[in-house]
Amino acid sequence: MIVSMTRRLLVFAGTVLAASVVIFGLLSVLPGDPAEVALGLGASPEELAAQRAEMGLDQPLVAQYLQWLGGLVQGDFGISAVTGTPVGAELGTRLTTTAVLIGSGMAVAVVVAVPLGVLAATYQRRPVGALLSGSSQVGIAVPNFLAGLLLITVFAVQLRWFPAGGWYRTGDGFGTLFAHLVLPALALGSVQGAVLARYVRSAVLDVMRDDWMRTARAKGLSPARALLRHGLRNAAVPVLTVGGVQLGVMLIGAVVIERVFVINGLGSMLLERIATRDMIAVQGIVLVLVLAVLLVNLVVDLVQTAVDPRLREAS
Amino acid sequence: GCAAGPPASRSADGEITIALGTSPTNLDFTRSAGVAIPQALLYNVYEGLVKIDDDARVVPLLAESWTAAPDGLSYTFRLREGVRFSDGSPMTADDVAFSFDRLDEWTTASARSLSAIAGTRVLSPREVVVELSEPDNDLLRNLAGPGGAIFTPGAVDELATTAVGTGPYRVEGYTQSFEMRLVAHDDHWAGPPQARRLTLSYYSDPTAQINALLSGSADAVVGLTAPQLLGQLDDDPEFAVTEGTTTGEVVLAMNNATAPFDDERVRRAIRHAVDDDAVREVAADGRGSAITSMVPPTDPWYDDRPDPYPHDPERARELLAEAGQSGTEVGFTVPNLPQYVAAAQVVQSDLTRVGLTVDLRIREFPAVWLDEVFGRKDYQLAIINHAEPRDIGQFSNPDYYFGYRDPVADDLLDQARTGPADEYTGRMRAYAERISDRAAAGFLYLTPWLTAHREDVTGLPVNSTSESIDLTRAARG
Amino acid sequence: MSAPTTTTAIPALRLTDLHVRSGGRTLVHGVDLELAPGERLGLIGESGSGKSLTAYAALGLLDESLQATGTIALAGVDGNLLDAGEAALCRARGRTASMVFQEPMTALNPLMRVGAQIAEVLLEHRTVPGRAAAAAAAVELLEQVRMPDPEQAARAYPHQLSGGQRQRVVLAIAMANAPAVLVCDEPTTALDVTVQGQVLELITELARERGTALLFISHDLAVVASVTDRVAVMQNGRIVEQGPVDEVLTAPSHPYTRALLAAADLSVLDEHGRLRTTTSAPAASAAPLREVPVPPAGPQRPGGPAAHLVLPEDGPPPVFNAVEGTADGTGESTGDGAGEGAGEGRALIRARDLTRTYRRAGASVLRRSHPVHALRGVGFDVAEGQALGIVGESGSGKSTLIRQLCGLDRPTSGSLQLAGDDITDPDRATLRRVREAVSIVFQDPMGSLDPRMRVRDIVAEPVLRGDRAEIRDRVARLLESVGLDAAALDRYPHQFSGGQRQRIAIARALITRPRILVADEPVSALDVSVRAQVLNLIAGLAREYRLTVVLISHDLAVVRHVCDTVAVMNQGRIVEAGPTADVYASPLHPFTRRLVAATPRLRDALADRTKGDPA
Amino acid sequence: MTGPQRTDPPAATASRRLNTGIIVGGGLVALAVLAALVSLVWTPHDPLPVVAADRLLTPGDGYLLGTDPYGRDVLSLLMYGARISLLVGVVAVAMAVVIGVPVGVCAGMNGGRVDQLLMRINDVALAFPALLLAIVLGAVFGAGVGTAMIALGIGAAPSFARVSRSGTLQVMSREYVTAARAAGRGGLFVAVRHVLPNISGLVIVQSSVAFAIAVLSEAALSYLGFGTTPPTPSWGRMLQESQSYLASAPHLVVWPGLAIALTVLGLNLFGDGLRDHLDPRMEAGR
Ligand SMILES: Nc1ncnc2c1ncn2[C@@H]1O[C@H](COP(=O)(O)OP(=O)(O)OP(=O)(O)O)[C@@H](O)[C@H]1O
Ligand SMILES: Nc1ncnc2c1ncn2[C@@H]1O[C@H](COP(=O)(O)OP(=O)(O)OP(=O)(O)O)[C@@H](O)[C@H]1O
Ligand SMILES: [Mg+2]
Ligand SMILES: [Mg+2]
Repeated sequence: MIVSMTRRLLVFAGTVLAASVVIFGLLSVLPGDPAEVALGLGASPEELAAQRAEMGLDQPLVAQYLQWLGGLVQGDFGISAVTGTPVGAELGTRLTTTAVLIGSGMAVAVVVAVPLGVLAATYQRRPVGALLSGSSQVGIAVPNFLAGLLLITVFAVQLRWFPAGGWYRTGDGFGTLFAHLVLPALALGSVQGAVLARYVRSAVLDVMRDDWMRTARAKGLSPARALLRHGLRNAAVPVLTVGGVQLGVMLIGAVVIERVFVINGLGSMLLERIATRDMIAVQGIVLVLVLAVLLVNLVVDLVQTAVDPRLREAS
Repeated sequence: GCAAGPPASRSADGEITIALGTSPTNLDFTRSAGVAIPQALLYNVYEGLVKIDDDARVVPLLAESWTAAPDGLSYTFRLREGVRFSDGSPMTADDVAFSFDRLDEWTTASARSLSAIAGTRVLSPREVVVELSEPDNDLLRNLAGPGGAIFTPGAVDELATTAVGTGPYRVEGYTQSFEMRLVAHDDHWAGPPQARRLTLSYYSDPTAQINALLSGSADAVVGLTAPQLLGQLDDDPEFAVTEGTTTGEVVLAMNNATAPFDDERVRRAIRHAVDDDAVREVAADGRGSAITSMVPPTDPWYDDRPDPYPHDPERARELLAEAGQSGTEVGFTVPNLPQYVAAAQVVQSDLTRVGLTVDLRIREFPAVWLDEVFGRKDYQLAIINHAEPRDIGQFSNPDYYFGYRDPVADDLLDQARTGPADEYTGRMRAYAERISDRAAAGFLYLTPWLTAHREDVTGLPVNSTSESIDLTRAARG
Repeated sequence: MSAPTTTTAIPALRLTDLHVRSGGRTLVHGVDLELAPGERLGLIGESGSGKSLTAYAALGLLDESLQATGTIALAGVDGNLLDAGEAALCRARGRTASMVFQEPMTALNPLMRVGAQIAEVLLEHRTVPGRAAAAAAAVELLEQVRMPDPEQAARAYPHQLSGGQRQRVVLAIAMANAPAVLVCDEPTTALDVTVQGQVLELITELARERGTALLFISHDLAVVASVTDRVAVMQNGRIVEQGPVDEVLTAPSHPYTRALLAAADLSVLDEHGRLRTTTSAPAASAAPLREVPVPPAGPQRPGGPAAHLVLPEDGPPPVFNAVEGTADGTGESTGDGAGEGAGEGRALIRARDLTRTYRRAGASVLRRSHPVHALRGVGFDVAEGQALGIVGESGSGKSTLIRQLCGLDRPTSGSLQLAGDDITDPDRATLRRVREAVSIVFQDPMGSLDPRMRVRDIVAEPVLRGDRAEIRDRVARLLESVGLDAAALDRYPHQFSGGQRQRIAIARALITRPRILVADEPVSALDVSVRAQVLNLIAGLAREYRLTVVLISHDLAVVRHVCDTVAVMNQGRIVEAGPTADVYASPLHPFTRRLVAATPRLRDALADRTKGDPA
Repeated sequence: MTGPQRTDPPAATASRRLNTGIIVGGGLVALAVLAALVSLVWTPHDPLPVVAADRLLTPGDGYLLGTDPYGRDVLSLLMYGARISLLVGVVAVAMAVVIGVPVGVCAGMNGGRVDQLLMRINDVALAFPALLLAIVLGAVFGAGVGTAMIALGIGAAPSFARVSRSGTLQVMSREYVTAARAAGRGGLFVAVRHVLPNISGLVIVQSSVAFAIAVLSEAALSYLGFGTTPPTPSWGRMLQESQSYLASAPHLVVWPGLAIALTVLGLNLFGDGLRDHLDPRMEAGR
């Protein structure tokens, strides 16, 4: 068990390292000169050269990478050339925002997906089932930013129940956070929920066809009880995998949703910093996003192992 | 909108939340470019000796009065009494001298507009002399810009995160691309401002700005770039909309230094080909105003002649044929902001009609567009809003991306700047006319300054005449 | 249709005029069955005849898409079961009537400890006072199904148990509440013979102890004969015959039963020395069953029978079936009878001290893998033209050995010669020769044919080069000789029955005119009725093409029909080998003895019955 | 399983009754494809030139679906836009298939170290979601349809590698592969004749999913400014351009929104239908 954990963590570290090389390599060929952006229009060549040196842009790429990596290991994401502030600190606050958004989005998704999927599977052959799977199909087909715009139009602009965007300020109460969270979480979560519902449905259908479900029925469990006591836990194993992937998708969906709802999370930070060619920051953000995806997968892996004794044994 | 009852403002009493567009990268306009920093901080937090009022006149601010030497080589300013920085320290002539002497540490363009300043001399705590290396008729206006802001020596080390000025507000907190919180500076020389607190909320998207207003998250939207959004406020008595002028000329820049735009006939053809009114109709929803040169109507040397190059596709085709450029392909480098993309599509459509092939190149703004067009001057056609006041002189800047070479014009400008003050306006007008006549660029329209606010908000600037968004008189109730 | 025998007033289970329909199709046509308390009824019939549907209907477990009509009366449930509500059914299932399914590997929830799964059925019906009592009862039940170390087993997850152990758990669940009726749907087909014997014994014992009526489904007549008192025969959704076991299985009155009986018996040959099949049987009518001492139908070992050897308790393992001299690779001894007798009597395959050890794949540097010894020092010969059978339990290394013979895998140590070539570590040329010389037929006729290829391409696949027209001819001729007409050429595998698919696979194996035909369980996935046809075909072709045959099976009767020599494998070793008849008649190794004893034989089962002492 | 020899025609698998998902989904997709094809030769109006006088006309008025803020015919733009939106899907899926499937098949067939190595690389690639890749690549190489297609293609490739690997593993465990190898057939033959045909169903289903994701991603990218660039119309860009008219001219949002939703719906229905159609268990259940 411990050996397998170590093994997994080593593989994880290797993957992260490889990803960091890819990220650095990709972003160091970005066109646009961060020195120029920092200095604005009409800076002289000498000023630019000095600025580049100050930003460490005149060093060879490998040296720049190693320097960056060295900093990362100590939790130092570098200092932004554009804003002049440490990237790490801002990444932290932005990540918190995005995490809250995604967390609540995922909660919405699960709340939507599990009942929808399970009911669609149990009533598979009846009109209700078709209606439920149909509605999840429609949910998937709507681009999430459009869903966001529509939610804003109805619930913020017309009904004025919730703010049209923005985020709470530190010190504001939970109520403010909640008010700002409802619409984006709905926009993010309902679309993902529809996607997830399909997988829940097919996992439940698969499970319902398994032999041991028949055994459970033969014991005298009603279909609903059999599903509840035996089916769902088994269906959760494949759904978890998909859920992990979905969480990764959501991370990117959050970029869009943050733009729609003007939330200053990691996604809007990414777009801002790309626009200003704040390389160090962009590297940091992309790394954090990729790391989050990998981490989610790792956690899903571990949870699955915990749920499924066969996997526990194999490791 | 058919709103369900009047929107409740989410701001507390005595507070105003203002929705703005792009957010500042930090608080330091001495080292970081971008219009957003001075828009927020100038006049509101930092003050200079003079400022430009809503009618585009230069009026006293920290200076009570001033005199210019007859040779135009020095100005003596008498400072206002009882001025304090927001950190409590008093503002004296030493601070003025300190600030102007520090200009060569700036990396942004505003300092260059004050390059005529040769030195300062402190006569008394309330009197300071500014000496020039050559006469400059633009000095006072330029002093009203960011370059003229007065700093205290005690607070220039961390300009990116702290802003200590003499203005009616001080910065309480700033979260990039989210909001800037300004609170009243109670020691302000003119007494505390009417609004206790201003929150500047930043929205990258105009739709979000208007939605914030409509849903009560903001009390005003200032500097809206998407006029089509205002339609939904029209019949709502809760909101008011004002349209003012700006100093932002939307310019169709042609690279005069390279083919085919080194040929004046081609440039003239372009000006005939493009229907400026259609561009304004589409890009600004018909708002803003027509211009024929890079001068807004608020400037004294406004070129009020009829357009020397009216919309005339036939003539354009002839000119192109003359120049042997019918059917040429031209690259059109456009910033990726909605208003430019909209305008560019109209321009492209017009140019296609006269037989040119236009390759639209949408580039990220600011980073990539600035690098390509401003930095490397690697472009043929480009479009951008020249927002800075009185910036027509850039046509004579040899390093500027226009690539325009015209010794006659250069002379005119030089004489206007350094010549007698009373001939300044006339000479500038001649300069502006020449630039337009030679078709150094296309001048599409003057950006409108659009403000939408809740009915109870007053004191917002109607026009954009300076680099600041002057919120010093904003009030609610 | 014989009338159901009425034993007592209230039957434990009674099906009257049961119809099961799927859409427009009727799958079960008016089945009448009655099961008295404590009675044991067998239900036999070929695959797809509706046995399982009938059983499921009895417990109200039919798929939602199926409609059942008729009357089902279950002791303890009021009225017709088919009209009863779900709640009533739930109360009955697992308490009044329970069921054991075919697949022990998948019948248990993989995420739940088996103890909890047993306890659940007790708690569900509130037959124990509480959780602790249920847990204790579960352990007790495990003990009753003779699970070794029941305490420990209760805490195990299903995947930690063997197939036989899992089936015991399923049985424990079924018997937990001492139901009045137990339905077993082919409960042992997935198990090894030796384990099958134990499980069958357990089922009968438990049923007898608790007075449970048993509905036992199987396609294995011998099993049914040993377990049940009465038997019903199903064909195409109808019960065609039912009655006491000894009557139905000794003097069947319905032609279908006769045919089934004839095809199932691999110890009876017709006048041509061939196994009887469902089609040839009716002609043979109700010929009295008598055991003819059958000479193996396949090729005989040239040069006399092999010595009957057994693995000594200690000391080096002997070379089994030793043959002198080696047949060379260049010999023209294959096909066409050209080199008649050239290499006969000499060893075509020579294996010495073969071992194969698997290390689990995917292991990394950090994880030590514990090796699996699939082969442990195997030495034997196969003479040219001989037919050697290999029998053994699942996991004994049979398939592993075959993979070495076909050049699909390499031994960890030892030597293996094929037609004089050393193929322990073959080079390309040798490998090609091996592949031309050896052909293989697999167990699952569906899985061994690519569903996306036409028969013509499947059969021609092993031909690496040659003239197209000539290959086409060869394919057509070969199909004919395996009993398929030319129309089959352009069809896809799913359009054939299992037996026909196996014929296609055999045709593919013979297209390269190999010297050795290796068959890995060629009939174990087939229905009784077609099993005989395929075995006849293999035996006939082996003669016709002078093939050397290596045949793997877990079924002794199958090996006996085709092979003159048999080798018995256990845990990676050959433990005994010799002439087939000798090994069966007088097994020397304890494992062989157990194997032979556990193999159910219809004749013996019936004989036991008449002695009034069911197995 | 066993029964009398069936006499179905050779194409029996394909001619098994198509389910509603395939028919409705296929119909919706076909509609989009048809619109794109027709736009090659005919559109009601020229979709590109700006006609300032005809701005923002409501549906009717000589323009069936109205005009956009540039005075262009919305119907013509939708038809033209179908081309781009579908092209993005086709190219992205084609790229993903061309990259992903060989990797997956190679890993699945070789196993061992090759498998380990390829799958580790795949894990790294999988950590870069397609949209993130599109944004970053858009920044690096300039935003536009080309970049978006490539990024979405690369982004989708790892999932194809996964799917085809697991399909390949399944095929490789079948005895017909062992038979082919025992008959001396090489890896390439097995890959081409056995593995590819047998995983094609999986790949097609995955393709329809990836296609739908690509259409949605194109819209999202256009919204963020990393998608199709003007003047080329695409549904995503139409949506993006019209979002500030949501209040004043809602029809501008409705049409492209519907076009995207229906096409994606069609693709998903089609994919699900196909999955059910190819799933042998569904056959048994019917
Ligand atoms: N859910 C179902 N829907 C439609 N047809 C079914 C269903 N279940 C079984 N059948 C069909 O009903 C017939 C009888 O099936 P059943 O499972 O009872 O056969 P069986 O006698 O048990 O065969 P085997 O020995 O292979 O288990 C078969 O033709 C089968 O294809
Ligand atoms: N690729 C492999 N990796 C690891 N272990 C293996 C592998 N193949 C077979 N084994 C193990 O080797 C042993 C012998 O397997 P083999 O398949 O030869 O048995 P068998 O006698 O053919 O069984 P069956 O009758 O079930 O087919 C088993 O314990 C099996 O688990
Ligand atoms: Mg059955
Ligand atoms: Mg085997």
